[in-house]
Amino acid sequence: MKLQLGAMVPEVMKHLFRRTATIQVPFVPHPAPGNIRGTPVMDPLKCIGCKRCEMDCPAEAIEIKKEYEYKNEAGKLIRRFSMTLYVDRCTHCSQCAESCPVDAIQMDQHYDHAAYTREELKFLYKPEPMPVVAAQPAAPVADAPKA
Amino acid sequence: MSGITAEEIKSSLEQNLHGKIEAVTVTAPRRIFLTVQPLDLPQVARFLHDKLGVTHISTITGRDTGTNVEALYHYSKDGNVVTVRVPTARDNGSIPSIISLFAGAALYEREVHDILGVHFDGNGDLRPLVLPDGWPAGVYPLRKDWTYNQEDGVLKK
Amino acid sequence: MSTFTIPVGPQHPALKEPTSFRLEVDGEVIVNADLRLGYNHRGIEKLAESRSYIQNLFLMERICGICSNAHTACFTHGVEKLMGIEVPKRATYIRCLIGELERVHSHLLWLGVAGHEVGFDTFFMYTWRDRETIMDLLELLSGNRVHYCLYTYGGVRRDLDEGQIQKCLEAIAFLRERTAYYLNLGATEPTFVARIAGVGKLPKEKALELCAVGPLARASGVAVDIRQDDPYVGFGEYIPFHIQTDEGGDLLARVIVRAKELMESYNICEYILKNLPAGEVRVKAPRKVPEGEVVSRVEAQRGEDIHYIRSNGTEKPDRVKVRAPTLANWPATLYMLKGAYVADTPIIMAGIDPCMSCTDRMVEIADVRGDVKVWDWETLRQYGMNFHGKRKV
Amino acid sequence: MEALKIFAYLLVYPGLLFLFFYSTLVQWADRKLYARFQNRMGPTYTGFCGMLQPIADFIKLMAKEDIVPAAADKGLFALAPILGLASVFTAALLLPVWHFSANVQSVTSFQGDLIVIAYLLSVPSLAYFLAGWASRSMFAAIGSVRVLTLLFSYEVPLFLAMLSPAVLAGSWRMAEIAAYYQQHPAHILFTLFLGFPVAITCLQAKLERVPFDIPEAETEIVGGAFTEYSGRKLAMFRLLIDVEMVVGAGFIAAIFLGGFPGGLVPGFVWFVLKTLAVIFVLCLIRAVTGRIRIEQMVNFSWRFLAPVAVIQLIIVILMKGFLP
Repeated sequence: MKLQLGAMVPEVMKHLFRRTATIQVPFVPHPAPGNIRGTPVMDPLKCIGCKRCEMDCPAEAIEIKKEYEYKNEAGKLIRRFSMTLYVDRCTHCSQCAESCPVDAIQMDQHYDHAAYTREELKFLYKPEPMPVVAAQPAAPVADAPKA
Repeated sequence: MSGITAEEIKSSLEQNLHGKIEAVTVTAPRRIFLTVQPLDLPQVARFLHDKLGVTHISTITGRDTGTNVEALYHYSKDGNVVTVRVPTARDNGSIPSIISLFAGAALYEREVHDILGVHFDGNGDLRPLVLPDGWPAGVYPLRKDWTYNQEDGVLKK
Repeated sequence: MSTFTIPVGPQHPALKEPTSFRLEVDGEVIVNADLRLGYNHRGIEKLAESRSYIQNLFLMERICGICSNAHTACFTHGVEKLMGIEVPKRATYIRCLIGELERVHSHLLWLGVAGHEVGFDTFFMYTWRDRETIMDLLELLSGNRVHYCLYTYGGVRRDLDEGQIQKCLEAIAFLRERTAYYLNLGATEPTFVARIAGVGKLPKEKALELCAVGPLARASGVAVDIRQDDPYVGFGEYIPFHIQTDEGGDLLARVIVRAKELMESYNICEYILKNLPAGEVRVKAPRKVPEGEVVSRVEAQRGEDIHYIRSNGTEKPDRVKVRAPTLANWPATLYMLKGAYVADTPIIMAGIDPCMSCTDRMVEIADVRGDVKVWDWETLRQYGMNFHGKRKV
Repeated sequence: MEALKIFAYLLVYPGLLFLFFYSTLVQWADRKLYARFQNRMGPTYTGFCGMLQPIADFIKLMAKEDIVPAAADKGLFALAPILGLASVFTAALLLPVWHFSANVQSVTSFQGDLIVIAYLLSVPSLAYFLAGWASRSMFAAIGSVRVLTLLFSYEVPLFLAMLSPAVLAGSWRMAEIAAYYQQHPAHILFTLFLGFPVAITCLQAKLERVPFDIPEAETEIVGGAFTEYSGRKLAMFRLLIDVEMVVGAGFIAAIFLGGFPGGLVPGFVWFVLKTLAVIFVLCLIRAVTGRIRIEQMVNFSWRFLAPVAVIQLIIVILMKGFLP
């Protein structure tokens, strides 16, 4: 091919008056595509405590602990588990959501986690305190810091 | 896809290197495994290089079987991978080097020497390649009896 | 005149990842080169022996950020052979698609890096801008820009829908046009051509002798490509593929081979997107793998990626050996460096598209559940103040 | 009154104060243009459109720790940036910007100031060489050798290119050359097509910018002569490069583009416009090329630049014979 001095001049001159390809993140929000794999969110009411997520997590970022067990009015034994998610280790692979046999873990859309300490990156999902009287279980509370 | 097939390689090896090689099997399409004693390796490598026209060695895998150490030479020809298994002793094990035939194998031999302690006779350059400076001599991380916890602080002077 | 030694690395602006070269130079000419690896050794092979197959799936992906899919693919193909499961056809199409998209992003990245190494930063900026298209596409298809996590035993984890296929086709049409422009530009801009034509010559015999792989070997006229020689995910069988080679043997040939491979990848992607069969995308896979050993090969962007996997009938592998293409190309690089100008070092090194993370795989691993040493903000600040206080600055 | 004028000339315009702020502005313009050529944003946050970014960078560098290598020649190491900076500031005073009239000679405008400014503009290259040599570092040593090789390759074509306007105007004084062009605006065309491109190319090499940033090629020899520099001294070098860019652009504008006529205010406007035009061209060259090797540079300048400059000179001499 023939050499051509300044072969890129037309291209750069054209772009001098174009909108830039870069944007000022984080001052201008950069939307992620809808199906990005975010952070795992756990529903303590659904968890059956099989610990499959803990076993399969490649980063060992999940810890499942039994919180309490009680018999409800119908006499059924109910166990409740909490999940500690170490987001600093989490690789956002969504294997936990896939391994979970009861779909207690879902992936949300958060991906930008930053904090000054590791403590802030420890998300705890735990059930409501054990009902004193065996009543209807209340809605779960995700004790996660707001991202 | 063209060229020599795995079965042809197998029969050629069996005819010409009778007694030198053991357990020639075709485990999957284009995959041949065979076992060779260390001292017969140069002859087998020469046969592969000169007669079968193998020029490419993909890598050398070192493996600790628990009782001994084996090096697996993965030669490649026309899409076939000829894996030559060379067992050797765990302590002071040594295998003749093949770098005179396959110059590209020099780094692989260094790596296996690093992590498993197999000595390659004829390779003059067996300096550490992947392990850090100051790694203690005689400690081979890929052996089964080496665990991370036991070697905690191994690099501290 | 006596020679003196220049250390290039472990930290050097030309090296995006740590490795160490010692160049003996006589004036501006290199007379000898030596190599030291291991700065990125993370012990992945050892680690893999203590992880289950499912965990290893993600571990393999993290060998390298650029060829993450290639390593997972290689590992998964091997383990699936051991398990003896057949992957649905739609899943192999999607696997092939993601592999080719990854090749596109890697080659565009390489073009940019090549420009940067010879000081042609505008070229770098434009190629990387267009590479964003493919990154966005990968994010759309898999949920992440770099670690796609799309492979799983028995298939893929996500399916494609009609809207995604349309977006892919649009992006590929755009990139095809841009790649043609870059190919033209790379071969006509005088300063760029002056730096790459005739530089880093690797004759065909040497490429064969030093066991070079991938685009490096193909640019020297050696027609090796695992996609042709040892087909996987349907290459040559139901997905058409043509090997791209060049006889030049220099850096210009490497640029041309990579640009031609980009075009070939676009063809493959378009074929897949237009001929995607219907059906399941995954089948169930067992957790335990029967005893056996397997050698699995994949054509990564940088060349032949080979995994040796040995299972012992449990949930964890007995031995996983990974040989990434970059390691295979180092002997050829050392050969090319001898006799080259110091000024050409970066571009020669970049010419093989080196990836240190791939090359090195081992370092001490702290048990993550244990006592992790944490430097918090205040300690760091104090440390800095003490450090400078002592030096009276 | 005269003393005040001289004082203002030295310290305000075109002296220290103006040069400092204008060179930061020029750096900003260069960065912004370069970014826009590459479809990026460039400096954005500091000041209006990031205009204060170079000043912020300068202040930041000044505040950074100043490390002197243990093996370095400490005196020379500290002297090099000051030497370079002093010479470019002096060179700036010779630019025919303000109270020059073509008839009156003064201490800043005399027969032969063309040669003096060319030599003053060569001193920074020597300062780079000394800086690299005094650092006692492998990369700096290679960088400083490359600085000298580069100096020998671009200096001769630059001087030859400078000669043409001087011959055309029949004077070694920049003010008179500028005045000559102002009287005969059409004569700019004689030197615009051959001499001016050669001079611009050489200026690009003098400023060590792509494609001639061989001495400080980042990906090859880290930072070249500046590898070991940090803190205040590096800040001085950075300022030096910017000021050199302004002075170089002003110099080219004075002898090829007709100077800065019209007294203080119009002269100032002309100065800004013409230097910015030169810098736009420099920036464009930087954006569309890659770095060449040192031996390619030597080849290029002796095989191409020097002959073109000689042809230009011959044309001018012939024209001089035919012109009234």
